[in-house]
Amino acid sequence: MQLSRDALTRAYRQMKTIRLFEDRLHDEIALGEIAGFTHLYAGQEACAVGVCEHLGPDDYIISTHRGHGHCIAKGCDVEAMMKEIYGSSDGLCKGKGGSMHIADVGVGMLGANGIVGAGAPIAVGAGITAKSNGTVSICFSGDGACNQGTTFEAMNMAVVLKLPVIFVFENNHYSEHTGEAYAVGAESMTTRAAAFGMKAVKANGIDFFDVYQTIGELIEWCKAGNGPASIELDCERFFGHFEGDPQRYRGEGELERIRAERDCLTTFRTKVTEAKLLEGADLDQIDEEVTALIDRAVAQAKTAPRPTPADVTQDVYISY
Amino acid sequence: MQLSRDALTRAYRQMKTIRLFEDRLHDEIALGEIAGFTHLYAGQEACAVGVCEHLGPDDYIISTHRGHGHCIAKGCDVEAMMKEIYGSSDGLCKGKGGSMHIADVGVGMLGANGIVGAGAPIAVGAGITAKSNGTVSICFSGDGACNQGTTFEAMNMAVVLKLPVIFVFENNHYSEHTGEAYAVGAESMTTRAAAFGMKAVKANGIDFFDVYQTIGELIEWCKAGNGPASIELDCERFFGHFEGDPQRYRGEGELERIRAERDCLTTFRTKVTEAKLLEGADLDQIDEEVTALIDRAVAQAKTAPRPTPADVTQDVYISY
Amino acid sequence: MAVKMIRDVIRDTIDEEMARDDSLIMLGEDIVGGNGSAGGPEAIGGIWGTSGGLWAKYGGDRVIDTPISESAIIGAAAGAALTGKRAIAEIMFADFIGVCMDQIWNQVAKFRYMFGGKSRCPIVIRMPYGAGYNAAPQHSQAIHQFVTAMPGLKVVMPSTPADTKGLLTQAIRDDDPVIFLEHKFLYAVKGEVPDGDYTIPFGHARQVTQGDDITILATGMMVGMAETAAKTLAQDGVGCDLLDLRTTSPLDEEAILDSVERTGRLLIVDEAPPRCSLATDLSSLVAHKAFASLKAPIEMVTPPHSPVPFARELESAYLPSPDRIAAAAARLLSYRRG
Amino acid sequence: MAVKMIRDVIRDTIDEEMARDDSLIMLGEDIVGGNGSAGGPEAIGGIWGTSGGLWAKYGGDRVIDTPISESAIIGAAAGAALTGKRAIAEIMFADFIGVCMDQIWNQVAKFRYMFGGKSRCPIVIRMPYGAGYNAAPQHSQAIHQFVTAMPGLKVVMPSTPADTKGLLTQAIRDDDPVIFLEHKFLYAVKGEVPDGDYTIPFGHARQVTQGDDITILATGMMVGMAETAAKTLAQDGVGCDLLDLRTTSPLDEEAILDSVERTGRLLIVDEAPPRCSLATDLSSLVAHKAFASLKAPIEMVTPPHSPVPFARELESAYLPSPDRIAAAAARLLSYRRG
Ligand SMILES: Cc1ncc(C[n+]2csc(CCOP(=O)(O)OP(=O)(O)O)c2C)c(N)n1
Ligand SMILES: Cc1ncc(C[n+]2csc(CCOP(=O)(O)OP(=O)(O)O)c2C)c(N)n1
Ligand SMILES: [Mg+2]
Ligand SMILES: [Mg+2]
Repeated sequence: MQLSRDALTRAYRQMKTIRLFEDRLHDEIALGEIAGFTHLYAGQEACAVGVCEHLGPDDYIISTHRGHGHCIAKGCDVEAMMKEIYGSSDGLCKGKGGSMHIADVGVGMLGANGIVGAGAPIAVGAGITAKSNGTVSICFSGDGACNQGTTFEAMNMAVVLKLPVIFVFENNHYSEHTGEAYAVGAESMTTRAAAFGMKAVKANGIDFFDVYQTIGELIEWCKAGNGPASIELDCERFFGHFEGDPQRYRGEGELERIRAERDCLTTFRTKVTEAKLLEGADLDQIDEEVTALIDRAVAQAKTAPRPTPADVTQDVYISY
Repeated sequence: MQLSRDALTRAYRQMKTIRLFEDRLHDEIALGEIAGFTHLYAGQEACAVGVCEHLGPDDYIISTHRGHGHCIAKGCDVEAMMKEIYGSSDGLCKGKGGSMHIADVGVGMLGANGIVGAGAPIAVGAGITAKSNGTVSICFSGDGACNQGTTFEAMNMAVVLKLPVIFVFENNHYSEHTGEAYAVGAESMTTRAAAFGMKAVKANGIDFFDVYQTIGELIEWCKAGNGPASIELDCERFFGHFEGDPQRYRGEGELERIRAERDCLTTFRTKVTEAKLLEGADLDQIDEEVTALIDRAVAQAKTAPRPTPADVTQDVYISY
Repeated sequence: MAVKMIRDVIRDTIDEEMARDDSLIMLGEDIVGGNGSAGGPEAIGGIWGTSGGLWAKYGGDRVIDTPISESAIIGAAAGAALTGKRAIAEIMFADFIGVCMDQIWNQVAKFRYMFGGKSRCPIVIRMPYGAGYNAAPQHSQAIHQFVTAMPGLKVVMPSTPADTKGLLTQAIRDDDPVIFLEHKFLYAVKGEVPDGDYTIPFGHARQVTQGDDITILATGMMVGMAETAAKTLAQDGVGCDLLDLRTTSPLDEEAILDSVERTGRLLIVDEAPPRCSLATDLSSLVAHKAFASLKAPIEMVTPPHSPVPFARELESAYLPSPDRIAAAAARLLSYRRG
Repeated sequence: MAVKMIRDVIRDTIDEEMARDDSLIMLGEDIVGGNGSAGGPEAIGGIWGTSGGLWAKYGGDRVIDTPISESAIIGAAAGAALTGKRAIAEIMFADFIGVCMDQIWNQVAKFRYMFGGKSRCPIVIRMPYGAGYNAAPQHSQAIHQFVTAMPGLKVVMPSTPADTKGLLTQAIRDDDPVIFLEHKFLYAVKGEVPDGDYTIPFGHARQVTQGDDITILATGMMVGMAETAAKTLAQDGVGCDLLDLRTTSPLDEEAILDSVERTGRLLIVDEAPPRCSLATDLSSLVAHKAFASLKAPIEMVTPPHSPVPFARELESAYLPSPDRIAAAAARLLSYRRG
């Protein structure tokens, strides 16, 4: 798949937006500005964007506790997201959900989710709708979540019902402090997924192009009525599990190494400039624009209206 | 593994006890004598007995809603079981549990279980104890139960913790009214179990000798510290899912055919008499003894003491 | 008006709503039956007979048999409902809520709230519940106490064929998630059912008997028991104001408080064990909001704090009964402030 | 007496009991941490820091890190406990009960009953719960209403370091299954802890403040809030009889009834939403058994019927507070029968 200049620019902008969103949150959280548990996505941008660049508003995704990247990639409003994380009543979820529950059903983003493995069954349901619409349902999941009973059930159910659901396992090698090598008893989550009776492949989650290409083929295959598929993306998370994690489970020099050698943004920049698809200056320009966007989002979030006690009991029901 | 005359006699007696226990229950239920839901094991005897003939009281098994066969094979008292099914206060569980909850922890039988898939996690726990004792933990399960999230989680956990747990999937081709071909999306439950990272084999569940031999090897392998294993036993259930099931999902002549061609008791009798390991008369003698045992059990169960209202609140806690 | 059994009312109501609304789907174990078997799919309609013939009529894309995977059933219904369908999920026994509670409690019930009011999840989770069949501890439970406690869910407990039609139609058309609790022992109960389109709004109790001496509150199978007790009491000249709550969430507080203000005496009948139950919920409502009207302690007839036992004698001793209800009423009437 | 934080009391108590009893094992996610990582296992002791160092001391056969599989965690603990071990299972957040409720409710809680009294399952399920961290709807819930409703379980909710030691020791040595609810916001609370062997029997409330005007009942984080309110009220000459229930199952009915018989006024503070809750449970107990002593309607301070919201302002409006407790007390005191 040859990508147009526009498509490349857009992909880079999306990845960069995620990166700066997360980097900035990291700083703001350190200042004590933000309440609750926040799990940052920095490092895994090529996964979210590589997948979502194929999707339209009628395709569905469901996300995890580490959801900011998926939200941005699927088209959630960045300012409204930032406001949500700051708990403003102008936030995407009116300050009710916060980082772990950002959602925008209107753009096909069915929610970050605080319960590990809970997204998979819901993605199967979106797959029922997708099947009737000719669209696709994507379940973002982790190397830890792939061991949860709900994920397994969902995989089997999607196979039985032949639904266009793709299980995207972002293997960042850790579930909290525990290594994937310990928690996944199988040879790999991919061989295990394959044995459920679905097409199961791996791709390099550091390389936008590999993700984009591989998932593109899977989406076509699923839309053609072949049932579900799974893809394991080898990737890295740059921050701790949540903000505040001392990351003692990392090997010596591991963080420095992955930041130096396994950064999907650097990889992308090198590839597109070496192949002369985009100029460094184009990318620098995007960097600046994104920086401004994030600055604006944070500034707005900090002064955005706060919810009031009366809001607590709103939106529990549509009618009661 | 060459079996002694005694061992063969014992195996046959166990299988026959299960068969007549179930046949008799079938008749008694039709008379309206027995309350609740009862799931009969007739047809699958070679599975329970082929496995349990390897086990001692310190090995553990856990069972399913279709538990009578496993209970008898593991050494639960047949009369106390019958009393339990009749709801007597002299029953194995004092009339509190009934058919779906017969247990005798004292003989290593951790219970029939009304929740499909619930046994697997518990078997993992018994596997922790078994590992520290040099014994083994067996999880009896069905072709329907193998799709439940809890079963999958338990398989992965047993692999991760390298526990001596054997998942025995009795594939009688139906979960209630639904065919295994529909509900198991994978090529087979065995290839799927193998992909979890355990030794996974199949055996002929109609043939006591094949079950006995194959599971014997697995038990040794597990006790040697190689982690868990799984075995799929191809077998048949002779009655409906529960008593009262019209079995409209069966193919034409299916029931007649399996009863004629795939009866594990007939198979056993033919094999041992043809190989001159036992005489037909020996087996007839056992048949008579078992018939008498079951007659006695039913007669006793019908006149056994009944629980009283005060019993309702007993045994909720050890102390409260 | 046709006379029908509750199980048939359920089937027919789903049938009518499926015909009316193409976006309505239904999922569950064996709700078709026979899939993947030699006999072939045949719409036996589940072990309760509440969906017979629907697969033949609406096809396998709308009437969907699933593997034994309750979390995936609820999740699939929820995901479909979030994305534009309406969905009915059948959980064969309410007792199986234990394997899918997260999907009900943390997902379905909370979507709209977590998402700031920007989603709808019109799903009906049908759950056959209750004792009476000697089905033992894991297949006999009442679970309304759990779901009533969960903000974001509506909880329906019909007790008659007519109410089943009106409330199930309402539930299917409702835009919020609804837990629809069908008492297994009532499936074969027959009664008149209004023809045509018939809905009953949630939060409106049904007045079963009228009287000024005692208020009795009940749901599901307990309503019939209370009615029997009320008849006995009527023979002794005691007038019972018996309310069938119909829905426990929302709750018809007004009807309850009005009645207690009139009678001054409250008796609650509940099929769940006593702790943190609907019985305690109703009791506390009245102890808070109608305290001044109360002439006697609030009485509750419930099972003891124990699992549901198997044996016939045990199960009947466990359950409330008309006799126990009448005895509690007598205690209430004879109470004199010390 | 040492002064310790609750999180350290928990770690130390487990440590002492592990040293004392070889059959005691512990399972959970990241209770060791670092397994399968480049850094290697390191006994970071879970994200709450309640098991630091235990793996190094007792080894991987007794301190067991698991995959993210809560049903398998509870089941594994239960199966080990049924077969001769004692087991502590840690569920990282109580909110995850949704994915393992069957193992708790239909298995662990019912074994002994279903098996006719012939089994024991000495398991402690530790569940950090509660709001206060702005952790949003799925990581902030109180769940004691669910487990208190389940026959076969004991439910413990300590509120001080000393009680944590006494009750956790008791829980680990208890032969019945125990749900041990640790309020996340209290982990860093410091206080004196008795040295040596120290157990507190279940079913005995702690008298926090004494008074004759109002009875206040509370558990967990609510105790501190109620204590603050009681102090304010004391300044106005109002004497509060504040009871920390410590265990909700078994319940110290006697202490509650004695107190209400003395004060005639009951205020219940609960962190769970109001429906079918512990608050309603306690209210109904009193409305039934101490009715004649009541001088005023029973008051409850609870969150509203809604999920726990994320934003700081919303979460604090959601939760009970000393001010709301004091205001409810004032209502109670000013009540005059109409
Ligand atoms: C049911 C459940 N169990 C445990 C947790 C706590 N938890 C949150 S994230 C996480 C690790 C998830 O690992 P993975 O799926 O690899 O995702 P990653 O954090 O690497 O993105 C855990 C254990 C949870 N939120 N839900
Ligand atoms: C969690 C749960 N879901 C559904 C059921 C209802 N149910 C009981 S047995 C059964 C079929 C089980 O099939 P299988 O595992 O093949 O065992 P078999 O009946 O063939 O012995 C079902 C669906 C249940 N008891 N528990
Ligand atoms: Mg991970
Ligand atoms: Mg089967």
